[in-house]
Amino acid sequence: MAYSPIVMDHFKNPRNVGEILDADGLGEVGNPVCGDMMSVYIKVVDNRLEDVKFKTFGCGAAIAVSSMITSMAKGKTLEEALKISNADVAEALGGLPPNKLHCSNLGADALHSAIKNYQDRKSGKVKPLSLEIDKEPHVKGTGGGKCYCPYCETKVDDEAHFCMSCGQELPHEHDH
Amino acid sequence: MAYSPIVMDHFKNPRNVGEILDADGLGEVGNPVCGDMMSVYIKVVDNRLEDVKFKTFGCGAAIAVSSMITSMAKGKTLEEALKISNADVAEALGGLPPNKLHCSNLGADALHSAIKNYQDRKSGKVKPLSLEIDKEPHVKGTGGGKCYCPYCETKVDDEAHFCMSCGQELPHEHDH
Amino acid sequence: MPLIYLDHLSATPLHPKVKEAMTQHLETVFGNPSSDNQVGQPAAAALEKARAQVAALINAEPKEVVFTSGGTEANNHALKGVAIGLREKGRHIITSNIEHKSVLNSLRTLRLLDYRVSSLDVDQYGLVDPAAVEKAITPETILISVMLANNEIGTIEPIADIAQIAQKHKIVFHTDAVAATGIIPVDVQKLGVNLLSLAANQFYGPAGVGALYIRKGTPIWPLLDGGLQENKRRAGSENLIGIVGLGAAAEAAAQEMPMNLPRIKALKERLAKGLIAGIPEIKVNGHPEQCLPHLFSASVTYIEGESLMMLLEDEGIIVNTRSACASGSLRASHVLIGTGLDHALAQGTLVFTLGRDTTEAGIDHVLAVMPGIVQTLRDMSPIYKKEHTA
Amino acid sequence: MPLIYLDHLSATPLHPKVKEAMTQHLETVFGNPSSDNQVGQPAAAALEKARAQVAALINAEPKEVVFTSGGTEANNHALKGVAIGLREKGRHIITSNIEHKSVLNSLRTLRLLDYRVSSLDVDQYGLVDPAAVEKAITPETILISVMLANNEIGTIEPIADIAQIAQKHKIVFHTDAVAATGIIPVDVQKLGVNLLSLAANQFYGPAGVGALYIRKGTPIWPLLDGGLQENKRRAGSENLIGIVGLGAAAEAAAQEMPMNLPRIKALKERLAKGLIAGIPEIKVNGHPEQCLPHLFSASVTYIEGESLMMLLEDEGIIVNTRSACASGSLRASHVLIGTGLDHALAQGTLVFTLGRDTTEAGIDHVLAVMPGIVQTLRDMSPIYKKEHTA
Ligand SMILES: Cc1ncc(COP(=O)(O)O)c(C=O)c1O
Ligand SMILES: Cc1ncc(COP(=O)(O)O)c(C=O)c1O
Ligand code: FES
Ligand code: FES
Repeated sequence: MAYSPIVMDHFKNPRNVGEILDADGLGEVGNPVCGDMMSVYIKVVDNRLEDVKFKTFGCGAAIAVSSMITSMAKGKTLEEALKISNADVAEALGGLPPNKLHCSNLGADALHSAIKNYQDRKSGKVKPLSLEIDKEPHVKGTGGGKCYCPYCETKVDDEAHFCMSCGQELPHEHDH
Repeated sequence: MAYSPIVMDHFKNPRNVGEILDADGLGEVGNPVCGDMMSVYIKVVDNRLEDVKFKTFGCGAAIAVSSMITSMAKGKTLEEALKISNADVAEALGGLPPNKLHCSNLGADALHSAIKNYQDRKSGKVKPLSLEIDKEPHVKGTGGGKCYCPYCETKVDDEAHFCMSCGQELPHEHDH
Repeated sequence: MPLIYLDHLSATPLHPKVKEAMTQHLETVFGNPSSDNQVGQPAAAALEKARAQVAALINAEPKEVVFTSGGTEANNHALKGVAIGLREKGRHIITSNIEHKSVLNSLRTLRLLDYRVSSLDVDQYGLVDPAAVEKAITPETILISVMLANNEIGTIEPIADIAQIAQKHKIVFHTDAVAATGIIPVDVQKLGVNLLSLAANQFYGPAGVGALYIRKGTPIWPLLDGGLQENKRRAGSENLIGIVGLGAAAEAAAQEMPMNLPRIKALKERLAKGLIAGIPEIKVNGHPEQCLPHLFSASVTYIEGESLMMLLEDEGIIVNTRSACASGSLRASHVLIGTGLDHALAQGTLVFTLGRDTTEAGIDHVLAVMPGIVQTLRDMSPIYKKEHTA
Repeated sequence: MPLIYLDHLSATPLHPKVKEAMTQHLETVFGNPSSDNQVGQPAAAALEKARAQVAALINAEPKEVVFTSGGTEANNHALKGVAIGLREKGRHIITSNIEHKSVLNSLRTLRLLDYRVSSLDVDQYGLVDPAAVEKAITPETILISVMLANNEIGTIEPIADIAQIAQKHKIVFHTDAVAATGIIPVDVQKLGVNLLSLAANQFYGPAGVGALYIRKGTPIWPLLDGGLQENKRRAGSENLIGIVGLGAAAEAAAQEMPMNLPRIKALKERLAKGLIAGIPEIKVNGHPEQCLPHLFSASVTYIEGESLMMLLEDEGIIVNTRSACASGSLRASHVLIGTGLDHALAQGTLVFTLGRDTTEAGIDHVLAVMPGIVQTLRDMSPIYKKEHTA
């Protein structure tokens, strides 16, 4: 397995699995690239993440990322938590295989989305204390009308299944 | 080696190598396909081939064919000798590899050409007792304007290097 | 605990006879089969022996067997070779939606070169409808390619019927039999195909070695241009060590099939029944009867396949998943989507492929541990919760 | 009498280290490198080790090495891959008249697909003129392919010069280095090429295994379409046993080259001098200095090569001939004709390729017996007579 020992540990013994029924915020993101989903529940006390829990439908990396980011976020202030980046999570996990880096997006996006959901509730934008979803569709931006390799930004062939310039596989119906 | 033991024997110990300086007939053929040549000298007494000798520039099969056909022809009447076919020679040699069958053409053609040369000299068509060459160009007939596989006669591609129908390699600039 | 290896689709261990043949060849022969001398002779003999062994497995003439660097090359050769060979006749090709990537991506390249492709839908079991094939034929059609058995769901296609239609319309017909050859009886005469691809690593031979059956008279251009090897149909110095392995594997497969087939089929039934009984809400993929006897594919709802596969590996069980997450390309399997699965369900798909070394004890271990693992993952899944609270 | 094997061009015996690596791999590893589990892991490790070994031999990045089924596939891939990749940019390709058939016939196929090819003449030594290459460039030119060393006459082409021209005009440059790699130092950085083909069986590795060096950023389409192997550049299950052999051969070649090169070169000199002294009227082919150190090609007037080769074999000496009679296609060598030989002279061409097991005693045996054999055949030849009576 190309996963680091830290990833394997968090995958096999995931921390903070579950839901918080009376959560203050819920973030839920789905990754249309591979059909995975993550829900993050937060309990906020004094602007601090008192509790963080997750449920994840996804690969080993996605589960490890969920476990790691919830562990990292717990106890932090909202501002600190919002600063946790994808790269931080990947680094804390001892690295992720290149084709799994997008799974760390999933984690940070869900956490940030949960915090935003909490803030929106507080400001009255959405109903508080409901488990209604504040879903943020998680779609990679398109190249803007043309057909570009998302890795090296070379213009690519309409029918290309890899970028002839950097050799990277072009995900799905790549953007054009 | 794909050659039969008889071929190997005639190749390594060729019979009737040499020239007949006062030959009654000389046949000389060249195979434009692979740039080989064979000369057959005959001495005729009472309509019979009293002596037959050859010189050959060619592959092992060509040398074995020369040795075999001169051995077969020696002592035969001209009519009998003219009946010796390529297939007879190949058979007497215990078979030839498929891509060497054309070498047996070389042998029969040279012998028949020598006999014809003798007959032409007798009939005064060419000067007798000269070693001047009665060369018969040995060129395979063309398909007649179109592009055909010479093996199975399927119409073939202009640029084809093999026949797509029977899988045979098309010799040289094949005929079209 | 010995490994319980249930991923014979990805790789098979070499058959002892294959190992022996390859090792011996490697130790003793090095010549070039094209060299007409005492060094080339044993090489040429080994090459022709292997060709006869492969021909015997599929009931072909040895001359009709062309060695390739595997199933992918065989498929590329069949499709691109016929496309170029018949480019003057027409530029339309018919295939199905659930072919292997080596077929689909070859066709993608041909599209770039101005060929047109009709790709047929399959039913929920992955079956191609012969009538649909006939309907798709145009005067421009030069080639039909439909696989013999699908490598993800195991469905066996009605190849003989489709071949008959192709024959009627005088269209070249190719079948990708990589997943089937060496596992079930494959007879090119009964199938009536012009071209058939096979690969050694599906039946205990080495990877990266295969063959393309080319029926005499089939108009096909080489894929690898160059020298005169393989009766001028496939250039390049032969991978003789691998080819010797393919030959030995073909012979062993033919010999052992009557013995292996019923045993493996029974083990698969045991696995299927046990999993269906032990795990609620799983969907079996592929055709219930017209299916490879060693392959069982099922989609486990609410969870993702890679994590399931990894937890099974922790129990010493090696299986395959068709989850997008595990695919390298992060795309959902076109085969599963083709049979109508949605993306979430496709994500939870495992493929078990049994082999000659699979035991009842191994299957029972899977049945013992898998339900628990599934439950652990489901308890972690946001969709599981949602479905069950909704 | 032990065989005196002087046909290392057709096949090399496996290096003991190659044998060892392959046998061990064959005994122990069977996984699929793409499988992300404990069975696939050793396979993936073996694959990447071999990639690093090959990269080291030619001074490339491992990521730039793509394994193929030999030199033929590497050449086909380079030419057809760039042709398809850049088809929108242009359809003109430049090459030389003395390339290997795998290059020339690939280009023949591309002609069928509406590409245009300029094939450059060579001089009497087989050298391509870089200035002629530059002159042949048009705005439509997408690819230049000139071999590093010719496999029939040994001439080493001015690749670095041609690569510079290609670079200047922003044209992709490919070199077929099959005959050179593993024999002489080959450095893709110094050469400045985008693509380079090599094959294991030229340097004591297995036949049917090779690699294509693809410089990062080179626009090239796959030849074998399908799965995601080889960083998506070459689909198909890897011939791992063969690849392990290629890797071991690359490492051994790099290690032993400093030792082997001067020794073999000296033996070749001995052979060349001896034959020139012992046989009147023979013509040495190829460039007198810019030549492969292990290859000696000479045309013996008045006789044909296959018969000469066979009589040498009778003396335990294995050589190669470029005679049309022995070629399988019965065509004269395009390389020899390309350097200006007439058909009769081409017919008498022998190619000696020496190897790491070649000894002085072996060479001396050739020198002892060959003049007599030549005389026997000349005495049988109608042209010999004619020239000498005329
Ligand atoms: C110069 C050259 N290119 C290409 C090839 C083809 O290599 P392979 O036989 O490994 O396909 C050869 C083979 O001898 C060669 O000498
Ligand atoms: C149905 C099918 N076709 C083609 C292939 C490709 O074969 P290979 O990996 O030998 O190139 C596979 C490989 O699994 C397959 O299952
Ligand atoms: S969740 Fe799909 S790859 Fe990680
Ligand atoms: S003489 Fe040329 S092949 Fe026999």
